[in-house]
Amino acid sequence: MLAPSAEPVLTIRDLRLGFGTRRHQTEVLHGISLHVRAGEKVALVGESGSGKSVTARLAMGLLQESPRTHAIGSIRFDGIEAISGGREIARRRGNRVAMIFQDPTSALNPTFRIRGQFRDVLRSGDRSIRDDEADRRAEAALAEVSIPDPKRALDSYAFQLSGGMNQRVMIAMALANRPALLMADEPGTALDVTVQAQTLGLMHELTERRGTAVLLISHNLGVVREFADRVYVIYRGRMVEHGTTAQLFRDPRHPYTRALLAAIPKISGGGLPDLPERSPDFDQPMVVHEGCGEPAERRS
Amino acid sequence: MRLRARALASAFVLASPLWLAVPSFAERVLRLDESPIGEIDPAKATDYADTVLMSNIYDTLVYPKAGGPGVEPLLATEWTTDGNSYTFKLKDGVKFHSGNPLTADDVVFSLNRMIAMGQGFSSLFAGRVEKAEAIDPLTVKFTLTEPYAPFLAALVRLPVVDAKTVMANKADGKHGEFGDYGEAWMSSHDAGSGAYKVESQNPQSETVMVKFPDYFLGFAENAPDKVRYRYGLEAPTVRALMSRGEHDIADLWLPPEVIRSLAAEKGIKLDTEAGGSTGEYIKLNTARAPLDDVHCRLALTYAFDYGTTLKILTINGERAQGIPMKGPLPSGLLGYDKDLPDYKQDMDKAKEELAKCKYDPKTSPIDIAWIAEVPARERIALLMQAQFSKLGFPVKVIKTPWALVSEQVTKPETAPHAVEIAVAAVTPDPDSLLYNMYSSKVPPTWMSAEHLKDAKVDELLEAGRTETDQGKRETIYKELNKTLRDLAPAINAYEFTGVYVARDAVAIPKLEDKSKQTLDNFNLVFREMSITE
Amino acid sequence: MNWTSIGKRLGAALVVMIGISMLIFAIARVMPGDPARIALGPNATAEQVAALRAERHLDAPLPVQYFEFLKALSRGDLGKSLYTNRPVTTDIAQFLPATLELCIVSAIVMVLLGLPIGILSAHFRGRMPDHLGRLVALIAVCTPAFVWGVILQLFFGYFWPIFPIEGQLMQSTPVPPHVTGFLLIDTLVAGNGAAFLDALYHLVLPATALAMSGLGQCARLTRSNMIEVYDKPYVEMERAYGFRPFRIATRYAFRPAFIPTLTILGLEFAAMLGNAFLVEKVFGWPGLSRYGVEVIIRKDLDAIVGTVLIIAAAFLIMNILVDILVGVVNPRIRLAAGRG
Amino acid sequence: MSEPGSPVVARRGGSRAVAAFVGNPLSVLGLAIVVVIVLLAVFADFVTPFPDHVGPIGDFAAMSAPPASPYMLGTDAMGRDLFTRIVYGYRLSLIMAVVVLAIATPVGVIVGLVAGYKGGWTDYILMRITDVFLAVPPLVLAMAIMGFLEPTLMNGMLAITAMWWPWYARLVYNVTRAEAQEGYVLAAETVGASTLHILFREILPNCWPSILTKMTLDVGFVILMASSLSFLGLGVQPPTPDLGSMVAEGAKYMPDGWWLSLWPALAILLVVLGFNLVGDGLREAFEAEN
Repeated sequence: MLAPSAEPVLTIRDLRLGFGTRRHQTEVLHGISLHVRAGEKVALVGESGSGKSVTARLAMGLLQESPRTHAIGSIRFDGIEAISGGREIARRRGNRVAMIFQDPTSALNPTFRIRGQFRDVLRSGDRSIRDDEADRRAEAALAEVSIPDPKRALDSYAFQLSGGMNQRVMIAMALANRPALLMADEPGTALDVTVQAQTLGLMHELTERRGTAVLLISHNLGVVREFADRVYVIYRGRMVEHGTTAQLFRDPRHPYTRALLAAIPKISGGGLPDLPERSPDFDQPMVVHEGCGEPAERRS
Repeated sequence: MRLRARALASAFVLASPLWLAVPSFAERVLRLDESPIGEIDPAKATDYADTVLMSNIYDTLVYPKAGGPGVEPLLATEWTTDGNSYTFKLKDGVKFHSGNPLTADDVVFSLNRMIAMGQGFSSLFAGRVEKAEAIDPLTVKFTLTEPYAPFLAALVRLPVVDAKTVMANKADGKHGEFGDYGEAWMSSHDAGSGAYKVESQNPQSETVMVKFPDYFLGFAENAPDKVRYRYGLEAPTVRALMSRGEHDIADLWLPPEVIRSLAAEKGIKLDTEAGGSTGEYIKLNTARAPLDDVHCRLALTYAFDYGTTLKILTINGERAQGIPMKGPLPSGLLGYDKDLPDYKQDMDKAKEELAKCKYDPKTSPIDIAWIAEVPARERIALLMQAQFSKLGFPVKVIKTPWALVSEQVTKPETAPHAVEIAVAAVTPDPDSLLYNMYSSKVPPTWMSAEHLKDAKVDELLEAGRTETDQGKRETIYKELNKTLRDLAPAINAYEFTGVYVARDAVAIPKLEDKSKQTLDNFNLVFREMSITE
Repeated sequence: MNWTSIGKRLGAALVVMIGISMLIFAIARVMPGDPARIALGPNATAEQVAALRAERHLDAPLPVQYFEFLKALSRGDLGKSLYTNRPVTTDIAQFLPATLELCIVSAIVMVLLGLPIGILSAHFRGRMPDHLGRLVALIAVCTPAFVWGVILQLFFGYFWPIFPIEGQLMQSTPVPPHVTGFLLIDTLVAGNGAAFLDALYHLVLPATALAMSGLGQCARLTRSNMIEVYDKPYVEMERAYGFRPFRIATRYAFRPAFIPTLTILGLEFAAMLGNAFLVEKVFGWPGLSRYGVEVIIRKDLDAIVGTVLIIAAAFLIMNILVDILVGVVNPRIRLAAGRG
Repeated sequence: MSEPGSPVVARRGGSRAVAAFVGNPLSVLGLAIVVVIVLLAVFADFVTPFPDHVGPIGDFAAMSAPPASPYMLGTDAMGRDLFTRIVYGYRLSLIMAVVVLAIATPVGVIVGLVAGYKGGWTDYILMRITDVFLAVPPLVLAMAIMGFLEPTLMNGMLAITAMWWPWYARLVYNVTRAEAQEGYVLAAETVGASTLHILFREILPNCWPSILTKMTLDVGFVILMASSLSFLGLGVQPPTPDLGSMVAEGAKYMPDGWWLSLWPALAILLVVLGFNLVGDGLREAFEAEN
């Protein structure tokens, strides 16, 4: 675990998000805050629909373009403010921040070979990169994720490769530009359990080696426990508990977290946990574990 | 509107892309149009466009006489007849476009070809000419099966083709040693001796002709070097091309409104072709109830609104596309009787005649066909519908394409009760008009949509054919004219007087000099025209 | 798409062609009126009519007539047109290129304008350019081709006369020697750049009028397919990896959206062959469609049968070409075929 | 329109569809256009200023008069009020569309149902026949048929119907093929329901939304097709007012008589647009319902 004193790469403060027209909005995030420090691995845990994926996408500036989303609060990433999206955050996508998806096969364009997509990924890091240089780097990146025949993989379409291979390709793409932060949105949930475990291991190893910070979004506490240094628990658009992985698993304090933990299936992975019914207890105020406060606001 | 159109026309010149500003070299091009299609094979030619093509690409022994009825020499220098046979002396030194000299053998070949192919105007000769023979290279003799006065006039419909060229281009066909008589080849090439030769032929869009410099009669000083005869242009297209100065002579079928607005533009003039040989007839089916009763027919002739019809055809104070008729014979043919009264609408007389008719109008529906190709006639058809309905007839108007009308009218059962058809004398002789329309001997065609069977009419028609004395013939045709007026097999609506819209820069002597004007359709002689810029 | 499946498609097309020939032949023969009489013209005698009836087997029962027709067809003989007095095949050979040229240029206009409108609409979904694009597309779809022809002529031929309103070339432009019959190609072969531009200039209004309905349909389809694709995970991935929105719109989202669009574009091209009838009439275009109208009005049997068969064949060939093209564009089909 | 908070309304069937339809201003605009045109057509005798101009002749003193009082849209070459004739043209167009669809839809539906459900040779033969009709551009087929028949209203409708039913056959065929494998159909088969029952009671109801949407759109497209035919001179005969022939006739007087063809042309655009907007709205509404 890195020293908690390292600078945060991502700081979200009091983020609120409404969907809908200007007059008729439904609020889905009710003022959440979180931060990820350089090289740190943070997990954001919650049921589907709790707002965890939306938070990650907002942080990357992916949702703000739509006239039907209205975000307020603050999202600071890599020294810029990204709450209203825009060019600055867009420029950082793919190189300063990257994302890994639930189903790698459907996240790759079925009508283009991997090669072309990989070139464009590399181009988001270096606009002037030549094709042969890009291909060389792509091959190296694929070799790094233990793909046996990188040239052949580059010349394949996603539907010609296995899910595990595609996941490796995704990881290679995600890390190709050496991002400061990697968003992993339920990585590999669509794959079978052993492949999922393998690729998670691979991701862990590579990010560790490069000091890449990770924000892991998951409903799977087993995975979180293996992977993360620190955990946020989110419930219906509100943070309910925040602590180090050790603190949280040893001493879950919020009723919702306790319910989640109680529902962990005995074998790691394996589908959705059997979650409890909604309970008024879950609306209790947020619990923050010792030494886990949000960093002080700093004008820069 | 007019002002704006002109301003816009000049705007067009400015807006016209540079690459189109091709400098025009000294070539004089004459551009005119007609409805499709343009047939250049003399054995198939029948229509308006075809006639113009024939007059310019080919030559005939005789040509319709300028300034009056009858014919004048063209390829023939002189002729003799004994009533039963005709002998022609040919002009020496006439050359075909191929360079071959034109001889009596070519004349014989042309006649045989036309009769053998059995299309076009072959009916003018088939069965009437017993034989044609070349007496010597410049003398040709026709022997008829019986005395036939209109034969000489019919020769304006026998273009002479170059036998050697045709035979050199024959394909396999049903005419024995003559193969297909060059039918396939002749649909896109010419074998003529006329002042212009065909450069390219597309029957649906245009025939391009160029001057034949060796033509035996020579050319006007500024005669066109090239002629583009285009087919099937829509009225607004012609109108736009004319006002942009991109067209020289418009076809005859523009609606009066369009002619009127064109006439008001600068650099555009109107010329009337009043050859007096085309009648616009509302042909009444005399073999079908209720019009098999002469009184019902007479009722319709009185109910017809002649005044409004002429008003519809009027272009301006001095020009109209029609003039009143006094009987079935138009004004330019032998037998026309200027002393007969004009037709006039008279509803009282119409009702009087209707009372004498054995049919009850209420239960006697009347079908009026309107030939789709001529839009101006819609108005007249609709006008008739309105007037005849006033007499109590249930009236239906059906827009029918010409091809279908020409087929329907051949049977009394299917022929409409009334259909407006323009019939032109195809030769400068009244026989070519009236015999085909009213003789009960002729198999039914579109010309005889009336299906008239009348002994007295038949008798007069035969007399007119066999009589060779012009004075006696005139008396016969005058009587025939009067008889037909009383029998009312058709409403003689008006005499067609075509109005050409032309650019000022183009002089058309045959139209502009009354003494040179000849039979309708034979006036567009390109070599006599001049284009001055 | 491999040879076997192309062969299968051709086989099916042949079955359909035979069906069409039977259908059109039957319709043509049951119509009222005597084709021989119409053929020979008003001045023919009864004997001539009877002779022609015998020559063309018009008195034989329908199946025999059909058999004779097929026999002639196998020799490449479609009979004789009464309208032009020439063999129907000669007419088709002369008039078809002008129609195909018009349709192909229209198809290009349709794609070049329809796709961008659809892409822009989808890209700006729910915003002003989208509303505008949808409205334009809808109006384009709802207006018959002849109305476009008349309106374009009125506005750009008369009120603001910047385009020619009829024909294929200016009268002063020399017609290039006949090589392919396609003026755009023949002018280039003749090395006459000015004539090429003139031919292109004359195509502007008719091709636009003809393209409109397909253009609208193309824009609508592209839009809806693009919107569907925009919701796919791979587009989100591409955005998350910083691909330029323009590049996503024109490349990554476009290609998958274009595959279903392409299938329909084939149909739209076929519809153009039909609508060409209207446009050629308005613009005096000397093509097969105008010929078709004339022969239909004149009940010119052989010519009608020939024209309809050729247009149906063009339609079927077009559809097969589109299938092949879809196979080329869609790697799934291409690779599957390669393996099979 | 249903209020979000009123459960009574919300529970009633189709309310979500109604809300989706009414919520789209374009659909409402389309409906307004359609309603106005239908009302005009139905009450043509009362709303047109010169109802007798529907006949052969009008005012010979005002032939081809430009738009001005009392002829607000101008007159045609026979001196007839264009507005009057356009309204009667609408009446004719709507009658044609309704009759064509009333024949084409059942024919197509039955062919599609039978072919889709029976399969085998029935399927093959019926669908190849359908293909034959679909393989000729619709306008060309209708023209060819019209060319052989007398140009009357009845024949015009016949020609258009002949080329219209295959589209319904195709549509219903595809739905039937999918539905025939569904559990409820198999269930009905096992309890021994008759084929007729299965076709019309079990499968057909599932096709209705698509059929209805298509029919609405097609009212516009039948009018478009009919006007195209009459533009080519293969439609209804004068003096019956017909929008397509009005454009064709008027086009002969361009550009001086621009009103002669421009108004009828816009009239066609308006009616087709109206039915298209309603059809699109219906489709979205049915989608919202599911």
